Amino acid sequence: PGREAGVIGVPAARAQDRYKMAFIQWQPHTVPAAWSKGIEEVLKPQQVIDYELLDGQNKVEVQVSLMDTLVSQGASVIFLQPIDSVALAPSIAKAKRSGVSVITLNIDATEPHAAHVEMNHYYGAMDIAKAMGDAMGGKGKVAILNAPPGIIIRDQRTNGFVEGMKAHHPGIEIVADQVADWDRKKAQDVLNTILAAHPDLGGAYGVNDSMALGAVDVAKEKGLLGKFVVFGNDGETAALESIEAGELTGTQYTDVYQQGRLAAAAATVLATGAVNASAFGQQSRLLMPYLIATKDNVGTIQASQRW
Amino acid sequence: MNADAPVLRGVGLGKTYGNLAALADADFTVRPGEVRALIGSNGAGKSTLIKILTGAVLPTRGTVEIEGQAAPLGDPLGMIRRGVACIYQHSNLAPAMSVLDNIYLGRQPTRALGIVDTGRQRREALDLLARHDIDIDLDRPVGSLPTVKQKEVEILKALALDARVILMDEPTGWLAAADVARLHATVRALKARGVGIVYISHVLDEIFAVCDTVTIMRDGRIVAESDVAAIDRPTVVRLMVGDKLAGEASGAALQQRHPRGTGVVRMSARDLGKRGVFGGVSFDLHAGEIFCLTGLIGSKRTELVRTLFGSDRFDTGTLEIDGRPADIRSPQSGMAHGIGFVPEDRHREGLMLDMNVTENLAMATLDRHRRGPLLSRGSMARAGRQAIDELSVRPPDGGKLVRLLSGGNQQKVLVGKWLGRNPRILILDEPTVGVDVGAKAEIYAILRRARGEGAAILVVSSDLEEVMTVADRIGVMVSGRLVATHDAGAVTQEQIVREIGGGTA
Amino acid sequence: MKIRFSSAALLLFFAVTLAFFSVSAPRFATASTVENLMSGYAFVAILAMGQAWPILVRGIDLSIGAIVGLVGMIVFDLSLIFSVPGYVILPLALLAGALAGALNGVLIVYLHLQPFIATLATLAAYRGLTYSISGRQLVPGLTTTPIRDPWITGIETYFDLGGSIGLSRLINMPWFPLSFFIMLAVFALLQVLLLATRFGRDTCATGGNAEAARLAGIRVGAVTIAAYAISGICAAIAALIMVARFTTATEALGSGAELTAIAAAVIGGVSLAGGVGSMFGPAIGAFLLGAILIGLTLQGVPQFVQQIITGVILLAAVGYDRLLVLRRQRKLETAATGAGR
Amino acid sequence: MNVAGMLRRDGIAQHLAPNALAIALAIIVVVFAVSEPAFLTSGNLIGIVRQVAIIGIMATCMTFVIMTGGVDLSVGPVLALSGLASYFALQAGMPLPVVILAGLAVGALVGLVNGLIVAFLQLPPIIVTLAMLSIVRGTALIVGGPEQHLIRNEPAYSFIGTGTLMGLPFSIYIFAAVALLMILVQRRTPLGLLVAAIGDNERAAYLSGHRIRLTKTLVYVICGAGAALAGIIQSSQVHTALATYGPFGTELDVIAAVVLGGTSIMGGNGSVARTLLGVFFLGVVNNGMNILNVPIDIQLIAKGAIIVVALALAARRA
Ligand SMILES: Nc1ncnc2c1ncn2[C@@H]1O[C@H](COP(=O)(O)OP(=O)(O)OP(=O)(O)O)[C@@H](O)[C@H]1O
Ligand SMILES: Nc1ncnc2c1ncn2[C@@H]1O[C@H](COP(=O)(O)OP(=O)(O)OP(=O)(O)O)[C@@H](O)[C@H]1O
Ligand SMILES: [Mg+2]
Ligand SMILES: [Mg+2]
Repeated sequence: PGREAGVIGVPAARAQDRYKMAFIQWQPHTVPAAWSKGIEEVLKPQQVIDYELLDGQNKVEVQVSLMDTLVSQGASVIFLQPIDSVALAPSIAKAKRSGVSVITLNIDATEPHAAHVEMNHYYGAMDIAKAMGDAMGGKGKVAILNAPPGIIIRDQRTNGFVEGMKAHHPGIEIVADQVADWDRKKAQDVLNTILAAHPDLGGAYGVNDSMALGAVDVAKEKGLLGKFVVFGNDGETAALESIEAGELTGTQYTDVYQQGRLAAAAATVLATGAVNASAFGQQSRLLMPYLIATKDNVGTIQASQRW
Repeated sequence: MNADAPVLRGVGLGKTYGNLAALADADFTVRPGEVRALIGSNGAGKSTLIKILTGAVLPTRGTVEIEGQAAPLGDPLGMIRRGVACIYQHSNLAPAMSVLDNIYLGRQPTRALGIVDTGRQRREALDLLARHDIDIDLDRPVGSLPTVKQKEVEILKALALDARVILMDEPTGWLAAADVARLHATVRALKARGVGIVYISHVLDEIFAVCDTVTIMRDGRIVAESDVAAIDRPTVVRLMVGDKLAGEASGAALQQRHPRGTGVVRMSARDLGKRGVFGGVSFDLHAGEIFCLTGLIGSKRTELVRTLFGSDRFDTGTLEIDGRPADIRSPQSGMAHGIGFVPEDRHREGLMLDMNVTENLAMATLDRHRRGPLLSRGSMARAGRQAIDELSVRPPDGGKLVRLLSGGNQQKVLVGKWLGRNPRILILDEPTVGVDVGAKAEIYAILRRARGEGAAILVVSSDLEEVMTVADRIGVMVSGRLVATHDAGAVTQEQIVREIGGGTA
Repeated sequence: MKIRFSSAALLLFFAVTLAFFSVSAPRFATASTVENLMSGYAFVAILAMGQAWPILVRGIDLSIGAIVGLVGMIVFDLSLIFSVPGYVILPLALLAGALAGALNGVLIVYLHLQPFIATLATLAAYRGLTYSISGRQLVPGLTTTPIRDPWITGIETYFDLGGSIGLSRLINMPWFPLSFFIMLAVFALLQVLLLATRFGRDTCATGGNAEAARLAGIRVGAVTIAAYAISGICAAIAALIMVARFTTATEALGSGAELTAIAAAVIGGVSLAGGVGSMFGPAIGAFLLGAILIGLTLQGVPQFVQQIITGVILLAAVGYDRLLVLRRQRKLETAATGAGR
Repeated sequence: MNVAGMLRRDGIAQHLAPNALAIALAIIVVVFAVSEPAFLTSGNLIGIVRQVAIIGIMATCMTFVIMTGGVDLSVGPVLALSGLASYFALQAGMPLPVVILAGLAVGALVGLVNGLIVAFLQLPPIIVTLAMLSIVRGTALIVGGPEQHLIRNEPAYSFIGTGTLMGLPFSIYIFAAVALLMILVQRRTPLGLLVAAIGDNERAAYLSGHRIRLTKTLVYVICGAGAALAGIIQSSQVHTALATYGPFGTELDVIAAVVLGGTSIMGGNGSVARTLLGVFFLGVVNNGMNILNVPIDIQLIAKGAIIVVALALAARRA
């Protein structure tokens, strides 16, 4: 499908010397919002590029439909934060056939494409497990405040954390793994409940920062601050501030702006440098360094790197 | 009595709801070619008995036999297959579906793969209409038809079955005299074909006109059975309602008439018209009189009185209340002018079926039960108890859901709801449909009392007996025009009948 | 008559929407947009048509999204873990959908539960079941393994109808996805079932007045269960189309689909009061929602504004329908009374 | 005497159905308590009330809407938008009452729009409020963006959600107050009766001289304001305002509580008190499964099954 559309579409749009780029995010959230900011920073000054942010509504089918729409619109580059690696692959293949370059953010797709910018969730979560175990002295009980299945990041982070604990701190027991829907309020409720069953709980890992901050709220209320170890994931401003305030123990931080900028730079080359996506024999891969931010090193994160 | 073997027989039937015995130990038979009247006051258990026989209700006790064979209980389809048809008391139609589909509900003739044979369905339906002399648009959604037309659809639905027994639960409610006569012709024709018929009605004239035998029920029990020829009216009434009430019922007609009441004009309509519906309607309604509007079904009496109350608008003419022009645009403003309105269709427009009796009775008088911002349940309950007593609602339980009351008792609740307001002008549209003789007498008495207190009362009724009983003045409507008004004492029923029929041809 | 009328009105609204976007949205009136609409919303249309059945019997089915997820995961497991061939998977998937739907019906009929809460409970349960049987969690490598069974991926085949009949030489014709034809087949089947068969009449009767239907000897319980089973089967078909399109199933597949389907059905004139509706309306309703989303995206309307406009158009669609109904009622009234009946 | 006695007992039988849910609730409480003694600790029990407060407030306020035969799907985004409104009011340095009013006003306004469209244009509530869900979410995202807005150093505002009074979280008092108020309104005011009457037979209620449109509009306003209050509490509890709070599914949780309490989704009779029972039922089930660390898949299946069984019992008794 769309073979003709591809041939006709992209050149038609480009004939006007304008380049259309769009970012299909997973759902409205701080992380994609920061990416989008980073992307815009690079793209806006180049006045021949039209950029927009599109919402995947946390549904694979919406992302796929948006991909189709962008392809038929003759976009030159699509930034994509896929909900699933496989599910978006056919769309990416279709985009490639139409000469549209796809750059994935954070989650790779099984279909090779122009570029992939990522912070590794699996290893990141392993490192969190290690740091967390260290902070707890290698023993005790922890709980995972998790997201519901259905998005791949969740699986990677959970698996990484569980494996990491097994590898680095076999003395630590994961006594609860409960779903709190990415949500701070739900995380408060869930952790409160878990604490009732395990008053000796030593720490909690929130699969994103919001849930971790929810755990911090509970610790604060119960006067456990300092004794209770809480780790998050992502490294948004609120989390970093909380670390500085001595509440949150740590989080996996990555410079999401930078991630966006890198993606945008790659996109510019792909679009204006007349480099066709299919010209790449192999997909380029930009691995973002990450940092397990704790009180010790959080100061090294500059204000401009905070999102 | 008929010597044939009964076609339908109930033995020892009983039904209790909670602790209320709606029906107790009833033995009931219908023979081929017999028209059996089933009568009794409201809540006596007639509908319950009928519903057990059709399988609509599962009896607590007893058995049902068809031609000597035990029939399944609580299985409507099984009973239909065995040739039992029923015209239920309350509408049992799917409002959004066409008349045609409703007549054949669940039994459309089909071809292969369950595809409906619409051609055959329509042919059969048209044939049915022709045979029973009924005129109805087969493609209209039933819900858009007036109540009486819906009743006709119900009748057609039962007739279409070619049943061996037809149970008719108040088939003539809302029907006008001419339609009643037509139905009676149909009943006689069915009887001639050997169909057994059970006929429920509160209008004793009908019983004496078409029925062969009569079964009388009271408080859930069968109290008497007889050939119609062997019994007279007063006896029937006494058996139905007991001695005391029977006296009241027979006394009802002997009241004095007050044409033009106190002489003060409460409501004055001049040249009222609604495009395409009615027109040129002028009349005065006086304080202290009961003015009855009668006419054929479809003569637009309902439409007219609705505009008086404000639930519809008229588009020409003027309306004055107490000598001042009244601009009535909604029921609220109608009520602000002191009008009360008992609508025709208790289920569609009158009652909250899933609320209890007390609440329904208070529905039009909530402002009276207000204490500051709060609602006084106590005052509601008191008013409710009083109304229940006055109208002898059975069972006398204000907490009972209206849905669970018998049809006639529902109607009493509806009337009571408006009487409770003591409106200065009370409009009632077919107020006694489905109400038993005793309660009818009570309602009439209450109307008279309200009249005595100076209320102006406008009654729409198709029941000439009722009109002749209760009216001080009579208006006759034909095709949306008020063709004549009479003082009730100065006119005969025959003349009214002539006038009613006169306009149509 | 009523059904035909309101469908025509909706079609008009749909046409106006298309015309509007064709004029205002760049590249909306192209073959590839039509292609997107067909392949991206055929399954929504199927879900909406399925949803119409529970609504017709005066219920609602909130569990269809979860059934989509469940059937999707069953297909995933059968294909990737058990290597069952596709031609076996297809009927099994439909069966699973039918059973899941029928269970809803059974809960409603035999346990007398309100449809809303019964299907909300099964929504949770089916989603939970999807999680537990998820091959992605049980067999780690499968997360990145696409389904390659041609019987399943074949559903995502496209046909160059325009090319084969030579029309493509004149205008730019879209390629028709197989899923669109599946949708047409489902539509034809269900439309005949609803409008021409006794079962269809019984369904409307059950929804219009369940007590009347019961007393007329209609097996109200069986009809209700069948209606929910149809909804389940449609969800299964939608799941197959989605799995074919994505070459995988996620645990969250189909979540939220119920509200879209309900919206499409109600826009399509299926009355929540039961007993009134057709298959045509829901299908058009689904494509209307799709056209709006695609059109707004092509117009470059910012995503958040899109949500607002979508809401407004939704209101406009039902408002327009309401207006027509009112006007027709008035006309009917004057006509009926004018005839002097 | 025996007739009256009979009737009274009949009445009791009629009222047994709603009690089945209470019985079911008692049973699951016992089951949880036996399998995990910590469930019955006062801390956890208070925790449950705190946890259900937000859904509970929305559900009690939604009950009237559902009783009139309507539904409000837009409560989730309203919760988010009112949090944002309060946040911006805080930013502008307004005094606390104004801040709270700002939040409530947003909710009441959305409710007003819902109500006016449903009542005066007579469009189906499910579609109207679905459209409004979309519109309000879009508005919230435009107003607030996808970022979190931190509420720092606002002790008075934070007290709403996190403060304690006499050993109990303050949010519980708010919940209790709203619940009591709504129960009072339902049982002791004309509005309460009217709402049921409209749901039962709107036409008859109109012909009884009641202001149907006004009443319908009002119930949506109440519902919107309830959602807004929930939004204020939530934003105060999590110290942030965010446009995506009250995500998809929130409205279903709220409606589930109402319907579980025995109010028919088709309108008519219903009870705020029984809605509360529904709220606690769901809250206890969630809490119990969390405390037993039941995995999410089994949790969902069990939740579905428990709801079905509890309601089936209720239906049987009736
Ligand atoms: N479902 C029910 N639940 C409880 N009580 C009921 C139910 N149905 C009927 N009843 C009661 O059973 C009694 C008999 O009712 P039934 O409808 O048979 O009376 P009826 O003789 O047909 O009266 P009417 O002439 O008014 O129609 C009444 O007291 C009624 O309130
Ligand atoms: N098309 C329709 N849709 C809905 N209601 C209707 C329709 N036609 C008539 N009605 C209602 O049905 C009732 C009876 O209508 P009908 O045409 O028989 O006039 P009527 O003369 O007022 O009846 P009657 O004289 O028997 O009281 C009225 O309440 C009328 O409003
Ligand atoms: Mg009866
Ligand atoms: Mg009439």
